[in-house]
Amino acid sequence: MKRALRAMSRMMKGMASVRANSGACAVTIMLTVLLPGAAPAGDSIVIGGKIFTEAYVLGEIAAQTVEASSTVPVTRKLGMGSTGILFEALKSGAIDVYSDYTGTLAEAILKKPDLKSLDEIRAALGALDLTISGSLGFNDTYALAVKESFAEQHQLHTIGDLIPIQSGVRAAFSYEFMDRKDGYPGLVNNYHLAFDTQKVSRMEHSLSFQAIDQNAVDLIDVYSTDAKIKKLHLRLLKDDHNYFPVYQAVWVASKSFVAEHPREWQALLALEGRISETAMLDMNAQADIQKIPFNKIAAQFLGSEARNSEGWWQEVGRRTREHLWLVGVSLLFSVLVGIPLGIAAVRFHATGQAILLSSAIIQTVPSLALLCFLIPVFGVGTKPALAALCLYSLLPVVLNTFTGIRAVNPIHLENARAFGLNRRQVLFRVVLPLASPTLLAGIKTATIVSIGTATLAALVGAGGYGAPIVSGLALNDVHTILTGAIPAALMALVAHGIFELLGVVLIPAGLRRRS
Amino acid sequence: MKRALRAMSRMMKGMASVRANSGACAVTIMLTVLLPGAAPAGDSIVIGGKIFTEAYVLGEIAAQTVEASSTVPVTRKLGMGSTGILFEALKSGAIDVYSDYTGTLAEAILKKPDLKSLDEIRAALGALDLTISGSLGFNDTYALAVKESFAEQHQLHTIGDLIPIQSGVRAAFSYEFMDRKDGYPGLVNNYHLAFDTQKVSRMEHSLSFQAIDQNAVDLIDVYSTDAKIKKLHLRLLKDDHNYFPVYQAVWVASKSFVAEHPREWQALLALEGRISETAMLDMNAQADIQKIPFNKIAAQFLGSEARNSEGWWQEVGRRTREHLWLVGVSLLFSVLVGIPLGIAAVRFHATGQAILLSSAIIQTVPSLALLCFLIPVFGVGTKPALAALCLYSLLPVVLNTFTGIRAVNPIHLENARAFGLNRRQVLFRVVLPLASPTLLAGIKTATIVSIGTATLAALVGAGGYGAPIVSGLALNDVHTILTGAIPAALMALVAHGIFELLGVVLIPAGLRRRS
Amino acid sequence: MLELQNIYKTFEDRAVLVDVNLMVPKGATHALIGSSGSGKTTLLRITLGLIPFDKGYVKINGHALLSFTPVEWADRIGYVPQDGGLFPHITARNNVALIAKLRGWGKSKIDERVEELRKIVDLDAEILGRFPREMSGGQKQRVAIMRAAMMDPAVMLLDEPMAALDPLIRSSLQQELKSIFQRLNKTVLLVTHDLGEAVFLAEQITMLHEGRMVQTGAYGDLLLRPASPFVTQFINAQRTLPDAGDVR
Amino acid sequence: MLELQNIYKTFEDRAVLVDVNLMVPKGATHALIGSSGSGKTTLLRITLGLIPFDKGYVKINGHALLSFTPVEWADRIGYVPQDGGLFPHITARNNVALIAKLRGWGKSKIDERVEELRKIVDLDAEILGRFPREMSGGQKQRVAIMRAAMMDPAVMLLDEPMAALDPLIRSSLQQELKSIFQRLNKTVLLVTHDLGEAVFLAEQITMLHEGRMVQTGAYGDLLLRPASPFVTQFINAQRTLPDAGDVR
Ligand SMILES: Nc1ncnc2c1ncn2[C@@H]1O[C@H](COP(=O)(O)OP(=O)(O)OP(=O)(O)O)[C@@H](O)[C@H]1O
Ligand SMILES: Nc1ncnc2c1ncn2[C@@H]1O[C@H](COP(=O)(O)OP(=O)(O)OP(=O)(O)O)[C@@H](O)[C@H]1O
Ligand SMILES: [Mg+2]
Ligand SMILES: [Mg+2]
Repeated sequence: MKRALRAMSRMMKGMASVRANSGACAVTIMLTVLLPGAAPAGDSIVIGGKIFTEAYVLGEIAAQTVEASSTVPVTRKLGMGSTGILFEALKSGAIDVYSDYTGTLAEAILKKPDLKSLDEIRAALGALDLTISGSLGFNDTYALAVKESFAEQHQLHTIGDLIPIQSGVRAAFSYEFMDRKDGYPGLVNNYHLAFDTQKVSRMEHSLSFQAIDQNAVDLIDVYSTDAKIKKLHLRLLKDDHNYFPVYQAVWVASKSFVAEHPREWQALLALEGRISETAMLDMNAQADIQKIPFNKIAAQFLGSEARNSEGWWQEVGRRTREHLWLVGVSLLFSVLVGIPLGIAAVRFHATGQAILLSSAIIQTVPSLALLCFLIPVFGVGTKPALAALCLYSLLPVVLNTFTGIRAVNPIHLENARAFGLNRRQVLFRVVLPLASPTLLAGIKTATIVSIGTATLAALVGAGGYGAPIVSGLALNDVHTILTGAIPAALMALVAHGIFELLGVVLIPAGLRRRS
Repeated sequence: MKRALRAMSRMMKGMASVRANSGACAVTIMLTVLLPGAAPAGDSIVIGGKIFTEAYVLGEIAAQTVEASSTVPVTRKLGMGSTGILFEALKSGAIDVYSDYTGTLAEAILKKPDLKSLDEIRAALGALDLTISGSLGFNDTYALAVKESFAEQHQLHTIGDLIPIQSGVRAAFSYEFMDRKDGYPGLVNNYHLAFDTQKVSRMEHSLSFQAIDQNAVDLIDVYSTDAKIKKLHLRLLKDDHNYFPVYQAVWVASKSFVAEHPREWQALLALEGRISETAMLDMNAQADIQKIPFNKIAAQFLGSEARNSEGWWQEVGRRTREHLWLVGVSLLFSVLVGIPLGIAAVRFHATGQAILLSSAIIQTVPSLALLCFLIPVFGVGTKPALAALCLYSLLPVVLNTFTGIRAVNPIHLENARAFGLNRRQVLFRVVLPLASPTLLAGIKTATIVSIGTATLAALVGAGGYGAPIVSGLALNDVHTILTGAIPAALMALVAHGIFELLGVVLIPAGLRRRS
Repeated sequence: MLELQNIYKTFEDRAVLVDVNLMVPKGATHALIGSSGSGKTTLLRITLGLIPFDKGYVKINGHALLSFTPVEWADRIGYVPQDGGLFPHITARNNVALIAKLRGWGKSKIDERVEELRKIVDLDAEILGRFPREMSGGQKQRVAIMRAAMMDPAVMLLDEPMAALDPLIRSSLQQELKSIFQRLNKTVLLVTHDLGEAVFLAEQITMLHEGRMVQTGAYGDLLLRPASPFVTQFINAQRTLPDAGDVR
Repeated sequence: MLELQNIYKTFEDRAVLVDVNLMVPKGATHALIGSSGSGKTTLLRITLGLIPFDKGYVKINGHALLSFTPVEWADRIGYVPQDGGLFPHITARNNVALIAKLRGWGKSKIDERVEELRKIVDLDAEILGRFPREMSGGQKQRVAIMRAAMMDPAVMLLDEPMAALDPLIRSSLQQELKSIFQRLNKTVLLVTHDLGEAVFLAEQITMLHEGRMVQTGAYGDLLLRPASPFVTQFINAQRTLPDAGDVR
């Protein structure tokens, strides 16, 4: 049991760390229509953010900065899936500002990796009606790290300082760093380093921290603001050749936001250059290692009081909204798509068999595999979760629609035609009302299955009740699990109640029994 | 995507390695009745086996030994979940023989960890109508390992040999080993070792292999027949004080098997003392590292020709049987329990609401969480998978039974009573036939959802199509994934076809439409 | 002997039956006539114990409805519902034979009995293999009569059993039933809108109007000594065929 | 004018209608009588275009069934199915008003028309709010007649529309219908087992037997110049009330 829990927790982490997935491209028609990125922005300023520590911290900093400079309410949409999703959200106005890195913008959004300077990137984004601030002050890129003690011993400050001791250095580099042209090969070239290849090993990134801590190696590659740098007392070696690509942190905003809220944008711009690498590293460490809430970290940085930490009720409220959104959309989908498919299945025999078969086959794809397959298409976040939920909710609705309609006594159809109802009218006035109990049972099954399956959505960062369940399972913390599991069960209860009521409203009185 | 896959693979491994889970105790009433351990033995000799490499190898050796000495056909049931499951299977006659370790038998089955000698254990098992062979020749227990090169350098052969260099040894021990009384604390005591505690670290077991390989440490704890010992060129240090508990490998058999098949039992006994630690370690390495099929390894060991490796068709056939068993039992459950619950829900109003609600709430427990919660109750293997599948298949059946019955025109019930049908007869002659289309749709939904959900069963070692899907996801090997996914889809197709036929047989002709 | 004493019944506060008293001696046939919606069908359903009623007693041979199990009670009574009430999912033959099968009759005994009844109601043998939705209105009605008679019950309740039959079959069936009722000493309560049928089959007639009994008596009483002008009106309303003489 | 020419219909190889020819001039009422299962209901369903047939033509005013859309055709014809055929899920009022609503009639116009029809069939206003399962057989039948008449169609097909009505309501309804048919010049095809009703309402009568037309003509023709002995037998089978003189 414990091992299973631990394995699950590792899995969650693996999934959450899928960072800048391009995704969100080959969207199937139906689903794009249904999924407008996220809920619309409305009258508040919406701060977005990606799903890793640094993005949470920066998002909280942005939110509190705007709150301090404005009376417009601020909505936080932190922990969104991928660069692609945030970009779409920005374009559609679902969010107003978020933090990103110049390198990522150039590569993932502009698809021009050779754009380096802030001005070039800002100009290119202009064409998309977006803009960026100047650098916030730090560069989150590759860096080389050694232990403080080791650095002291050998007087290491820059990468170049490694040359005198190069033949004796034991290095462990990540597979990615070793393989990328702009990683190890270029580095050695650029700095004319000559490590003893016997002493350079490839290692899983997370293991290399362990290795350097245990003095098994002397030098590793890191992201320059990784919290572990602080935790393990490592020193970053200065890249004085500016060899590594630049990943300056910036605010990304839509031009319309800048135009409509100049004051707030100015407040954000005032942060330019204010967040040093050390400061960022510090804040990441506070979050990752000391587990201080993001809002506290941001408040401390900004020198203001933390707004009250999100209370239990608030968290449950937010999770409820997220979960409702997931279940609601898939419910809508199953009604708007499943019922017509069920009707079509009755009307056209061969097509009908095909429809019933496909909805059956979709159901056999296990949820984890389906989510894995949907990630390349939809990225991480709400979309793949919604897509999976929609697909899963089809079978009960299609099958019950089909069955319900087939069970309608044909004499009623004959009479309806005799009285001059056309096909549509026969369908809506006679067939569907008479089939409504069975139909409603199918929708109810789909909804309740969705409430359960939607907890899996947390695996792709879509939030909802799954988030506490998943982290609770990871931490082996029953209390946290229940924070998600009990509201999910309650939602099923409420859904049950709503369907009882719907039964009263939708099932024609003439079919109901007085018992 | 890749990371997600990797994370899943890690998870599977984590779950599969839950080794000797006591489990199988607090079985709920209904489910025990439905789950007779595994399929019955019949006229063949059934060789069981647990779900880790060594158990597969030994199982294959036993199977081939019996095959060579007997004309009775041999059935392999390797990869079963836990000690508890194998024990139950042995008692009920579902299997005849399997391999286990004296320590495990004493602890997990006899609950008398102080029984040490083979004779004591055999005597105690006798009371349960079981018996064991003598030791097969090796002891799979804790051991200390160092690198060959390190051993050469310091002339290390026994644990005692560490004393001269004890203050300089860098050791990494697993958490379990450090914490168990009969692990590190007792060891130091027993051998009067005085390691430099600064140099002794705790480490995840799998990481310690990595650490010793990278010369970060010099000494680690291992299981004495772990394949990695060979792979990483480690040397085991002899426990010349016999400090570590003994885990002698033995055959465990039911007395009835010994009585009915004395010749075959003799053939198995002939293997006593024949499998040395080195030989076992070698075979484990062949399986784990060289990926040689178990049957080849066993055949080579026994000096006979390997029987033909299980072909693609045979594997699919076996997976199909396993999957059918999972789906079949849960289907049976949903029919035998779901339909009566649905009927009860119609008959008693308050109870009805309670039934509908509970089946809805069960559905909201996410499958991974449910499996995790069921493992402590049912152990690993088919049982928790079946329990989960049964629970999940309830809602569609209960809800459609309820809805179908409620939709029956009450005039038919009134007439039935007027003609003198009693309650049972009204139910079976009128209500159920008239509700049968809706009912059947519910069972069909449940079945097809089960076919999909049953692939999750592989996570708890229950086999089925999930096994290739899960290992395919782990290896990122689409071909292997499809080996499971396509048959699962086909099974859904066949299920669809069968339900069409069932419709013809079960739905009264008077209700069917000629179209 | 079938007795209904002081029956009151309301549907959602509307009185549907008010103080109805009826006594059908063993072996007698009693006709229930009255305007549409006057409560005739409701009275039969109450007699069968199918719906609860507010006040009164229903008795067979002096034993009250409540002293029997529903099955025992139903076994004593054969019933033809107003609309035939065939089960839609089984064939005509199975509709007729259902109870006999459940009571363990042998196949040959069932076949014999079905054949006997089939001849009485003059139905084509082939029709027995059909489902209700494949039969004409009159065919369904005849199957319903067969079903009610199948177990040869002592009491029969017939709700407009021949309304959908053509005159030819109807009159021959009336003949058959009359002789059966007399020969086998059946106690019969018959609802009909056909006064001719009522007079032909029943010794006593009760007229119901808006849930109340207007009059009970032989046809002669109703005709010659009507309890109210409504009775006379009702009887005279029956449209008769013009005589041959009145026709060009 | 409603014309049926050379209609043939088989159900699973059993001939149900064989060469049926029928001509109902505009404004005329035609009665269809015949034994149970002779194909009367089937003929009406064919006329309505509800079931396919094997041969022949159905025409209104010279235009064939096939030259209309089903909705256009249905709009020309009012229909009372044999069993009433009310939709179970809506109230009696909604059953009656359904088509008018779909055709966009205003509420007051609908209410007026419903009220008018309600008076004709002599139904309690309160009953219109009930669902079919809460009505008596005769009440349902009257609602079915209201529904058929609602849109004031030029052609009406009535399948035993008054079989479940008591003599009093039946005869007054017959009066009403007759005057409506004449006043509004309706073309009517009426199936009935009540010869009195057929003679009272229809100028021409067609007798069907086992799917074939036995005779078409006025009542006098059937009575005085029967095409076969069966016709005479059929007419004489109608059981009449004993005269007052024959009664004690
Ligand atoms: N389930 C019900 N709910 C409410 N009212 C009902 C119900 N069943 C019958 N009624 C009403 O009770 C009264 C008596 O109905 P009943 O069916 O007994 O009449 P009936 O004498 O059989 O009429 P008919 O000759 O038309 O069949 C009618 O007014 C009817 O509308
Ligand atoms: N769906 C069907 N399948 C097979 N046979 C049918 C079907 N519908 C009607 N029949 C048969 O066709 C014949 C004519 O039926 P129809 O209903 O037209 O008779 P009818 O003249 O209306 O009789 P009734 O006076 O009893 O209502 C009958 O023998 C009937 O059994
Ligand atoms: Mg009635
Ligand atoms: Mg008919």
